Amino acid sequence: MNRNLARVVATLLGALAVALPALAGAYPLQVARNVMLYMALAITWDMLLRSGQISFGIAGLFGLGAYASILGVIRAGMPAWASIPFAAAFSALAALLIGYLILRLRGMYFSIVTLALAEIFRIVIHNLHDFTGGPEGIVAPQGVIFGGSASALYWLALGGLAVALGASIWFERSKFHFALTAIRDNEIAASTSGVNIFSWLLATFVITSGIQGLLGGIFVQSYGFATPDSVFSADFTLLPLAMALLGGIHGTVGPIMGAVLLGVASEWLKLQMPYGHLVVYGIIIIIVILFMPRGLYGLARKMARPAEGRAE
Amino acid sequence: MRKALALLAIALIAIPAFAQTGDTIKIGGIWTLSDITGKQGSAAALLAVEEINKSGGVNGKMLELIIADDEGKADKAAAAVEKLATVDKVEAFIGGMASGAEVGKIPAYAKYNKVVVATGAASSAIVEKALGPSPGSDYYFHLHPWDYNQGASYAEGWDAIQKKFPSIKIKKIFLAYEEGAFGKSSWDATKLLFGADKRYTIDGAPFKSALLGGGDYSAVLEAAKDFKPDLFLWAGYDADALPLLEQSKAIKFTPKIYLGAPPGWPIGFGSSKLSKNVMLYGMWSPSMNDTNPASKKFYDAYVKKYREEPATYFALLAYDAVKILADGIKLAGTTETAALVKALEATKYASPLGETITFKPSNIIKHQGITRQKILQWQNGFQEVLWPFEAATAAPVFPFPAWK
Amino acid sequence: MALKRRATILAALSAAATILILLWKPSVINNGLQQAGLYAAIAIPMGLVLGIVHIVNLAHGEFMMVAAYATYFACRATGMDPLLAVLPAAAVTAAFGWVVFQLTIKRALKAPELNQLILTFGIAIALTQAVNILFTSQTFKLQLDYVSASIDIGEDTFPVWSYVFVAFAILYAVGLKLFLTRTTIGKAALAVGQNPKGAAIVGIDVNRVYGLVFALALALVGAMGALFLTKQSIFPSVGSPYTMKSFCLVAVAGIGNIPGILGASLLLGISEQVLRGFRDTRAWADIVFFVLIIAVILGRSIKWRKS
Amino acid sequence: MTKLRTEHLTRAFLGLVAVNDVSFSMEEGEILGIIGPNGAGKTTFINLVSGIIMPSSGTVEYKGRDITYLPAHDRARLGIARTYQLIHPLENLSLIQNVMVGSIFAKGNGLRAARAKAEEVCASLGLTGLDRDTSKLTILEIKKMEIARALANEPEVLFLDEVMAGLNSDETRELIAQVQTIARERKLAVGVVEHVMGVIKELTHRVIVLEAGELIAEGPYEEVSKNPRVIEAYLGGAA
Repeated sequence: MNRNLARVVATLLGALAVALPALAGAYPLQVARNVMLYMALAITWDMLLRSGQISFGIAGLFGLGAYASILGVIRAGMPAWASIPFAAAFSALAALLIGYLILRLRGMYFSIVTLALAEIFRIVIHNLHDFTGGPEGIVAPQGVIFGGSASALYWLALGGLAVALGASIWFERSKFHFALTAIRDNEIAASTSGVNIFSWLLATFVITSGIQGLLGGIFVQSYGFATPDSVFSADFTLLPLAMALLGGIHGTVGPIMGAVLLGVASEWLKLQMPYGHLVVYGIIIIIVILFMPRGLYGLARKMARPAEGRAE
Repeated sequence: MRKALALLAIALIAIPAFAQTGDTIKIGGIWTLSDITGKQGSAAALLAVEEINKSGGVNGKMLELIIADDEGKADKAAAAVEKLATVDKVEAFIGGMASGAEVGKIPAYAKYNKVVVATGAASSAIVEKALGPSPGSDYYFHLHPWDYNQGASYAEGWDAIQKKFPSIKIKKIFLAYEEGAFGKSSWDATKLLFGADKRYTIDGAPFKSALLGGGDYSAVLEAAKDFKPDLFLWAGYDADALPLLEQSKAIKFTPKIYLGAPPGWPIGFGSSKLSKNVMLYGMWSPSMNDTNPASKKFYDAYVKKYREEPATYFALLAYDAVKILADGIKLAGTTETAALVKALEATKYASPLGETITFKPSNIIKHQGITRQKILQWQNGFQEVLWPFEAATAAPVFPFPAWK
Repeated sequence: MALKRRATILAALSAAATILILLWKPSVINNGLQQAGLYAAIAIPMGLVLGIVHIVNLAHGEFMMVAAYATYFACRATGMDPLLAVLPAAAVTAAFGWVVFQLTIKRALKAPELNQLILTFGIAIALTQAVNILFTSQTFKLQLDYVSASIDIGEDTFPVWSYVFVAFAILYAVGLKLFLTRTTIGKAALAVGQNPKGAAIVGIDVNRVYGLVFALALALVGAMGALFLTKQSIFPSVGSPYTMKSFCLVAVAGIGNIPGILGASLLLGISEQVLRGFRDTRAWADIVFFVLIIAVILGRSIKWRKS
Repeated sequence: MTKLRTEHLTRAFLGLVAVNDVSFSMEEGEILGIIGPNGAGKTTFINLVSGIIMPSSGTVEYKGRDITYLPAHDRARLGIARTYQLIHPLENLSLIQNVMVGSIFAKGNGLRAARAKAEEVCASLGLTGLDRDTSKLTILEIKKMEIARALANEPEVLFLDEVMAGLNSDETRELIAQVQTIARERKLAVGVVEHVMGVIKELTHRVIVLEAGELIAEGPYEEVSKNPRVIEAYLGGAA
């Protein structure tokens, strides 16, 4: 895919995203909101993956942000809109503290610990009934943000996506790209070239976790409630991961493509076969992984320049 | 990329963009279709639609039920409402089971302000709170009892049973509750309603349901055994039913009354030796076919059409939702919300669940349907209704037989 | 030297703790041991796959679920006891696993690790949902008298059936140890696990070994499916929590350390039961699992960094 | 001026002493050979001074400052750079991006300045086709790229760990000349580990000899190569 074509496609998609509320009905808008949420999560997960660190804790930081937002409104009387950046800050701060502990771990051990932390967050919120509402959950007394206006909620979701997208593109074009790729490729060479591995990982972890918290805040304010099972759902970890992989990892474009694929496939399948569509969903994941090991974007790039072998 | 765009295009084309206002009245039904309650609920609702259409429809129009899957998730549930409201242009909604999904629908329901006859969602802490008070939530007709309704009806039921059967005496109650939302709200309600004015001594302990990866009840059963309750009650899921009994037997825990309150029971529970005289909370059982003609009519029609038994009362609630809605539309002569709400407020529907459903205010909302659950007992492999007495199919067997 | 002393102190402390708990609430140890057996017996096959094939099999529990369903229907049709079905279940699941391996996993072995993870995630979804379509989300349970077996000691009654899981866990650990160190194919598997490239150079058919190890692991999972059915209800999503638990246990033990899984399971099984034994800590029993995982992994990483 | 000095530097791995009580120094503009039989501790020694591993005892001083326990990335910033015996290309970065890494992180340059610096360094080593993937490079180009990455740090001390290994004699000669020019022009103190004595002889001003982790001889190559202990060490190592 040459650069000009990519730019045209990106511009068209951007224009589509902005024009969608004017063009589409409430249902496509709602689906788009769901897809954009997962897309943003997939992008943030990929941002950390660019350093080689595989997080299984997306749902943990997402859920933490969700509860920070709704409890900020209920317990601290914050306005709903202000609770969303607060959620981002809260998850970022949590990531800063746990990052100090866990960012020296590598490989599967890092993954497992992030997974365990997500579970710990869920259990703590589950058990602090009086403050968090416990397992039954908690409802925002003022209801859904912006009075539930479909277009306002769409803009909010698009805003969340824009933050993730902006951060990801910034990562690709700044020192982050060099630092994270160097860490992923060879930590020793990176460190003797002056890369402070721990600091860059910490910065990346804090930024991506902050965005995940932000998205949690957006989610919770868009529906006006939180329960431990809904906001710490394993879906928020596994689906973004699957989307990023199916689309293609280590870049911004792949997760976008993967999220569109899985998000749209999931809704479309449901219309075709109300009972049993989830089987086909699983099979799609299997087939894409088997036949497009580098994801949709990897395949597209390979087709665009077949002469060159290994591109990245 | 090309592929993704193609998929997107197909998805957009596949959504018919035209409105259909002809000779049908469209109703949207939303359930979690991968769950037995949703699968059978949607099936029972289709049965009701078929029956109504066979007898001439509603005000000369046929009913059409359009079913959507909420996958048990709030965001998917919201999308389902939007799809039914804007693409299919349904005129009313039915359905619902899990509270966590139902609460995702409420903003969209409120936006369209069409009548909803809800068949599930018992959590007052989130669903009723999210609905909010009248008149904002007047479009919402909630058939299933709230968690506190259930607790109150059990307290009432046990008072009545003890009065009628003096040999049954309950002083101490132990509740084993699964640690999720369902169990926790049961525990709150039990403490509140049985613990009031110290008529009963209450204790309880949480356990992890087998549904969520638990399945070892030793700690909670030992706590229960030490407490020596007259009534042992567990609030969990069908997956917990037999393992709990087996593990109770293993530690020789033999309360006089052993009572379970899962939303459904495992297949073939009645044929297990351990099921003998276990009591349960519920709304319906096939044994009611003998005393209740509406129940028998529903049961026979359902089994004939689908060649399986309705496994839980959620099938009946969905069936009732369609019938109640159809009666309301008949009376109102329209699906316009204000008129339909008014018509539904006059509902007096003789349900196959063995009671007449009317809508009365509950703690927050204005239109609450059923408030009572039933107390039943497994006798000789069948669920017999013990209370309310007007629906009773058998007398209680007491005490719970000790293990041999 | 210091290490040895510390190990002795730790052993003494845990022995003392065990005796105290035994005196205070003997059932905690009894239940904890049996629970640990269940955890370990399910986790060991995952440890085998992770240690040698280097795949995190997210469909691990789902394979057990499939085995349990197959056993259930076989037992209901023939009236057979699921204990007799342990070996057939192992064989059938191994065959099923081998087919799944050849059709899918083998083709993804050269891809990055994450691909295999998501591939098995897709398999897990497909298996769960296929079973859901066939048999609905309702639960099935065999009712067997012997699962309520117990022993009376004085006033107390101790359930004992789940020691069958302990027996299987030990059997698995010892059997695998012998298999990997004493048999030709086992030694080859170990060599492949430690250095696939080197093994290929000396003429071992790496893909075949992977396929065999995967099938062996699934045989063990299949046997556990039959055993699991004796005690627990089954439903389509019954396996997934065990996938996560197994993954965590394998990580606590350390990749490639199969006997370590026994220790990790024991630690977690008993700590859970201890917390469940107190009224005030009951609700927090779940957290101990995850706190211990983090503590062990962090502790080990600090030790590594020091040495 | 002394750039780098170690005092009694020692590192043991589980009882095995890899580097034992080594004291040495490197002067500005000096090319120092570090030689010794296989397993003598040469690479461990470089790892210790570049901060990849920490010593068990002893000190490392850089321009008079104690850096014994300073992390590797901070040493890189101070001006210590190195290459590796086994090549360490950053595979997912292009040739020029590999070189830029040194400039960006060790010197804190912006991307544009780093690119300019990297181009300059690459030119001095005769590297072209700067936007190629590392998978498209020859061994010589990868070696040069790693030297360039180290030079982009703008170091004052540079260690080259068997940089000539795997090259043919023409390539070796070319690289020797380039290293000499670079060391002279940039006033570097260069530490060179090599097995080929011809390279050491031609390139270095002075050598230190390690055997079993100990420094056994020090001085100009001609002198040291006649030292009986050194000869014995090499013979013993060969036997």
